[in-house]
Amino acid sequence: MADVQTTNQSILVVGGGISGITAALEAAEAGYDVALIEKNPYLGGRVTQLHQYFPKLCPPNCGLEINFKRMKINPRIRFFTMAEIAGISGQEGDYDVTVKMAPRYVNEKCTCCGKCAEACETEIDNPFNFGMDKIKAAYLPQDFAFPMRYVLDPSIAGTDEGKKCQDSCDYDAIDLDMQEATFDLKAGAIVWATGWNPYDAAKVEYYGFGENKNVITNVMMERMASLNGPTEGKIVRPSDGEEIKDIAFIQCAGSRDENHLLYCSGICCLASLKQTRYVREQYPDCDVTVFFIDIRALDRLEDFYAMVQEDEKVRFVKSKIANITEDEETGNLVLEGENTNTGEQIKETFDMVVLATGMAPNSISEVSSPDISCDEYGFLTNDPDKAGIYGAGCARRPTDVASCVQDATASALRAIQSIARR
Amino acid sequence: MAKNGNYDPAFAQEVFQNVDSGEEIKMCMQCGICGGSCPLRHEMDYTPRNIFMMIRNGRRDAVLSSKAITLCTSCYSCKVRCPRGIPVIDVMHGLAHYSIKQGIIPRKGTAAFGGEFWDMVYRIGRIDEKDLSRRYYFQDGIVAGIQGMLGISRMAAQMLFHGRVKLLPERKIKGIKALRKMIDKAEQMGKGGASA
Amino acid sequence: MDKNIGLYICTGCGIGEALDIDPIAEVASDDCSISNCKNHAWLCGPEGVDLIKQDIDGESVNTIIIAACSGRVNYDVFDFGPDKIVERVNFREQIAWTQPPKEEDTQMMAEDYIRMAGAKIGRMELPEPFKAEEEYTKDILVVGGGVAGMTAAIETAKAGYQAIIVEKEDKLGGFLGKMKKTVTLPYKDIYDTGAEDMIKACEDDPKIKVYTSATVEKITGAPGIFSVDIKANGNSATERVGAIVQATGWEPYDANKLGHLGYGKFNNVITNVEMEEMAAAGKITTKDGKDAKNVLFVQCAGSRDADHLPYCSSACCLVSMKQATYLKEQNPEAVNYILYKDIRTVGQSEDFYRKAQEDGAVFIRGSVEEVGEEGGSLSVTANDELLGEQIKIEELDLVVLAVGMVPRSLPAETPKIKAPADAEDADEDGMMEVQPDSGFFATSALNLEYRQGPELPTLKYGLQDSHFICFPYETRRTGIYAAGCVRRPMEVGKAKDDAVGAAMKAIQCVEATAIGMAVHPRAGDMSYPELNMNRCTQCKRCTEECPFGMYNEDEKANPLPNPTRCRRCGICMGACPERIISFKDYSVGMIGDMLKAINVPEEDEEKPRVIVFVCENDAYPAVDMAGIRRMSWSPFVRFIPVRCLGSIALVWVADALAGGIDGLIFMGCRHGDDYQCHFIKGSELAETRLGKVSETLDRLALESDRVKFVEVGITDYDKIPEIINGFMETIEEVGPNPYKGW
Amino acid sequence: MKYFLYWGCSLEAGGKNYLVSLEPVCEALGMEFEEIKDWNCCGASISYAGANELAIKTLNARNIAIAESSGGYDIVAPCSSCYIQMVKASHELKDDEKFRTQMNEILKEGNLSVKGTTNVRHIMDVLYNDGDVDNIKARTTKPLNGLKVAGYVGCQSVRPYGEYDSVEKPKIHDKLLAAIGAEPVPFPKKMQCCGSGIFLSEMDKCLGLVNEILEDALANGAELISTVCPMCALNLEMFQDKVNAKFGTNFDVPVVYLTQLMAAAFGMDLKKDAALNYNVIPPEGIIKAAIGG
Repeated sequence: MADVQTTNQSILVVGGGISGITAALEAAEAGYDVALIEKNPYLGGRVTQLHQYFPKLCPPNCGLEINFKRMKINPRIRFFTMAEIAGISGQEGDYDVTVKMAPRYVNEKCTCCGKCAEACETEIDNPFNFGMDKIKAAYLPQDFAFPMRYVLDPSIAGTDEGKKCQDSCDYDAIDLDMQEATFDLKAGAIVWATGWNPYDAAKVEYYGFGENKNVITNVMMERMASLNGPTEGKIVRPSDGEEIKDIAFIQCAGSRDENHLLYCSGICCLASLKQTRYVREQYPDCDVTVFFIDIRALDRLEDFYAMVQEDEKVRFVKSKIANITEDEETGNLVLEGENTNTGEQIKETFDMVVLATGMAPNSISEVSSPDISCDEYGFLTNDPDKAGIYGAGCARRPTDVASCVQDATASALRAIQSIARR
Repeated sequence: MAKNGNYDPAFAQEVFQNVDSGEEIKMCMQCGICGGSCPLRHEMDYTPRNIFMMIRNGRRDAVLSSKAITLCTSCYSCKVRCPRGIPVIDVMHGLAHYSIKQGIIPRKGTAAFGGEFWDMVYRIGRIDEKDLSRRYYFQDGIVAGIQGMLGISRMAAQMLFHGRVKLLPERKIKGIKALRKMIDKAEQMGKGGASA
Repeated sequence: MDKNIGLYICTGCGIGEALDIDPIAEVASDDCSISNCKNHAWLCGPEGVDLIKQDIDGESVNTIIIAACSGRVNYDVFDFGPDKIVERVNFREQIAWTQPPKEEDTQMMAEDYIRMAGAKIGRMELPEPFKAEEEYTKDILVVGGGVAGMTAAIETAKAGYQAIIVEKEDKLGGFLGKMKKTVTLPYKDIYDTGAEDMIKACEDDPKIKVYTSATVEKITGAPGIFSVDIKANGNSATERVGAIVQATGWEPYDANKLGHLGYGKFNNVITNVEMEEMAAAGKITTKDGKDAKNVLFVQCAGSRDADHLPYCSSACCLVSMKQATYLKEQNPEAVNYILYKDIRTVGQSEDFYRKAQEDGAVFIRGSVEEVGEEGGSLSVTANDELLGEQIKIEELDLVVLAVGMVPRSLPAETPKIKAPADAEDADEDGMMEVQPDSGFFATSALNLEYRQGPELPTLKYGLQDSHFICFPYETRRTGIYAAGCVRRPMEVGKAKDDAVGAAMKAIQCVEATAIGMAVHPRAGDMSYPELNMNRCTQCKRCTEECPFGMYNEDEKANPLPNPTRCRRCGICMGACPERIISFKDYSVGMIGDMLKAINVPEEDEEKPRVIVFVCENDAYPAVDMAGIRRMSWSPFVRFIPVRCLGSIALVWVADALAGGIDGLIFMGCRHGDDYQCHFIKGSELAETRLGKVSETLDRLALESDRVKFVEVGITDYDKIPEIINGFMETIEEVGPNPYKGW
Repeated sequence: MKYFLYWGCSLEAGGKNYLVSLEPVCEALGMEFEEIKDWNCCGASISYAGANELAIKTLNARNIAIAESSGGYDIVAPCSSCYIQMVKASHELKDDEKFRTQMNEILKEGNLSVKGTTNVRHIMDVLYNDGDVDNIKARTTKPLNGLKVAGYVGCQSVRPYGEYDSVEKPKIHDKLLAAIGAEPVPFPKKMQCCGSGIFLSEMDKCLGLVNEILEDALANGAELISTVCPMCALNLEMFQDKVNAKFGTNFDVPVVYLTQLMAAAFGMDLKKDAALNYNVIPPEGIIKAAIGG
């Protein structure tokens, strides 16, 4: 990576999700040099795993395609995938950053022809689909992957399988000796857009995620509904691949909860409302029940809520479900709780349950800098007294795509100001 | 006291001040997970959530005479799951204690049994199981007592037979006097309200 | 420029197995007189690229056709600098991976694509960036001096740019200035508004010029060269700015419409805004001066209500909790009731909900049935959802209506304009209501001298929000960005962040404009539309159909282009019946020549030909994806990517059919309410225009089935084969184009 | 290792077989017990009828204070009810200074004081973490060869603090059973309350709970039920005939203490050490069969 030319006039963006991409582009299109660091083998982050955005029910790749096009024609942006920040020193206007790059075992010569995947026999859990299906150990991370380049799973790097892949490649794009590499960058300002992780649903033990086969999370639902997901877009029960007749969504599965995430994850209500559309589109006769504490559809998103309420097949019940038990034979799920509107006990059976799990900020604890400050939840606070490193998007607060893009656009200007101050 | 249907903060204040853990109910956001977790929920006239709601509303009679508050088996499911960290069980116990103190006594049985239990603790510092059950069953006099005892006679006999009844009566602990002084002090320092 | 063309064919990734290269080279030289044709088994590899570089250096090749993989791949490898024309022919995804190898039809397809590329290159010129006569300015105008406006100005200045604020009040600050405290991140408590500091920052900063008691009288020009007439305290001033941030904010929903909640009927029923002002002034009292002790807040007063504001005003939950805190501070004995539908404290603001609960606020889920007055105090009868009963709250000193936010852009009543002759919804005076998405709808704030109206087009509810989730700042007037509550209701903290983003976009626009570069979504494009005016017939199509109001009009209805407003979509090019609008690298003639270049077999060969115009933003990637997935379809189609379906000139359809092409498919973005077209109206316009085509077709005794419009989203790649093959069946049925071989 | 054993009132009577069996077992695992001098009742979960929170916590603070002043070893409570009462108090003494001060003011009445440094632990915690599974395996000379056991956890042994095991899906009881060669059966209702302290006074309602628990255990193939609390053991064992009468069932399933099974598996005397003769529903036959004679 000797060819990385960065100066203290450059802006470093950490995280190549929708927020990071936006911050990088907005700054670059205003004439600034930007280096973008992403830990996945592709850019796009979480939104690439979504089937559709609310409220327009449009595909995230549509906007990403434009952004990638902007990136392709913009010489001011350099980006690095499978890369993470190893260390930051210096201060506003003059940061020295060490970047750690994990081996991809595939170099820039890859033409994306797919021969290696054909040759490879080893299969691994598909991380892109949350392990709901298998994928070859030599793989293209996802259909719209940018950059369009294959990856070899480390597990086969040193093996004959790896060798087989290497031999299958006509363009010597596979380099099994690739090692973790580090290189240094300079930057005048840093935008921290490392995004979020789905809260671990297994921690909400009384819902039995991981044990009850037909209990899935909202992010898994996104993959299931996607054409390039584990089920080619068909929403079916994981236990037996059966179609669904009666599905429940459980809101605040781990959010607004002192035992889990104290804060409200902001997006789960709309995400579930959106997913009721996925279900109803595929199953005109399927009954849908949404168990909630408060439905939080801000501003115009209220229209979407109102639209879903029109659907007589969708029922809203104010209740935090207390317990899920699985029927051994059928794999059906019995939900128990209290209907707080009627005070009646709930004991209902569903064939599938979606847990609306929340957003946990991607921790930045491994990297320390006096210019980074977080709240007790791990979100960056953008302390005005600590200029130079700016949180953007879900690294700052759990929120939806539009707000992330707004925030990221703002962070680009804050970064530019840091440089202007010098 | 509130007319039915009308909101009156007075009772909530009374609860905050006199009921153990009473002030904790402020945090309730009415999600209902407590009610859904309770093993005896089907036997309750009101779920804990509902009780908290009624306290806010000011329904003193309904709350203090609700059987729900004395049906708590102390399983702690509600407490571990409450997303607002409310010690629901402690509130329910506090309410039961308060209601008994006020002479309302929603559930005679538990009140009597618990009363006997506590009296014995206060008297000797420990519990004598056989004596406790005898006193419990005889609180309403001989006849009811014999009927009650007969109800568990087979069990009692079996336990006796299998050596699981302590034959010697439990003696006072040595420090019983000091213990009582401490308890009296605690009673007067802690919540729970004065007897009506 | 003198083009020295080189054609480079990659035979890797299965292309070599699928095609015979030599005949292709012949086609290139015979039909396109491209003599310099080389191929390589691995063109994107070091050797392959060298091969091209050598020609560039040695043979001074400056126009490069690369027949290899899709242009979406290896874009960087084949970048030879701005002074070279590079055309990518997609042999891999569109042929090698989707057509049977070594078949005549497959070969013909490849040869056609080379012919088309040859034709295209012939008409392509290197764009020369637009330069306005006047000098560009990079100053930023901010309309509105509330929290969003002040933030936009301060942040603009911090980045080193001049900002000019125009505020209609005599003092900066807006609603922030009227507040006692705010609740915002970290939401643990209520905080000082900081309004005074912001006002001072604006007034003291030499990079910020402030006009108070001022309005914008008129804005002429375009990004980089706007001229703004300002009337301030009766005096007039003119400023030149490069871009504009509109932060004209909100006003509270008119509580007089909330009679059913007792407003206007009882003195002590007040709005949250009145409450805020009272608190800021010092003491919270009843109208007759008695300290308030029992207060009930009615949430969603007018919001989330089909009869009033259907949307949620976002901030009211927090505001009421904040005001409940005021009351508790004033009197610890105070009792706050909060009557709500849903408590909407998203993100970390849930912390403040907990604080309000700790402070003892009584939250009641339900809705007001009646507000009354008894013995000098108020009472509220409500339906308590959770108790499942009608309840009553008495002895209330104040009832506070948490009224929502209405964007200042929403006109009191829908304005009317003269209806065109053919309009159905015209009233008796020939007037019709203006649609919200028109520039004539919004309340006066900018007074733009634009052919398409003086204001930013709004969305539903008069909100000047963006329609796009991924591009929330995309307005339909280049260089003008809305910020804060005029965009959508939001709390103070969000409004600040929003304003910073808007300032970023404004700065970006002036920088791009200064170098003649397009802004989003074709950021970086240096081309711009040029008009051959002497053939203009003043038909007004371009001036009416440009989604971005790029054209003004003189009194003779001649279009007056303002290139720095242009987004380079080419919709005007598609609109112009006289074909007088073209870009250096994209023109009616260019595509026309590509169509003519296609070799159309005789009828008896039974090899129909179908053109597929694909939107390069969504449909083209979808086709690529189908290729990567190795799907396959009829070998008789030829894809032509276009900037936007809206740029398709109907003459292409005529040309194609006249040339014996059997049918055409238009693949464009979804339109309607949730349109995805990045140029707003492009695909919709295309479909309307096609409607007109079919009439002409009928007249030519050609079946209108020969032309088909389909909406294709980027993830609809699985549908590509069925769309194409389905259409081929239709063509089968209607039979070959009778004009073949004429 | 040395501990205070707070066996509480029940283990001297209804829970006798618990006390008898746990002593040799723990001794075998190298534990040494001392009694808390002149200990008093913990108040159980029912005292609220007569006393307020503070008074009940005082009972436990006193025991903790005595333990603290006479060695300060961890206090082990075999009875879940005693455990929860004490651990609640000890938590507050540790974490809540205001409470500690208040409590010391109360304890002063009996010339006692407390720092809140002493740990209160449940017997399962001690067996698993200090007794150590490998050690237990090693001690197991007569494994319960696949005896199907339902490991009943109940409530107060882990809830609400879950200090040593999950409050929703506890595993330790099963692990201990597995360590001595038994086969723990799946037992979804292992956490359902047995009725605890209000059993006698609300018997009619609580019988339903016991019925569900027994039903679940047997449905999953359990041959006997293992418990770690005298109250649970009592309610599950002694009222089966009442359950049968009420629900027309015919339960007759032995309910033993985990420590009784351990004693048996350690090859100890089934009467003297495992105290099987104390059980009303005889488990001896089944256990003998399992350990082979």
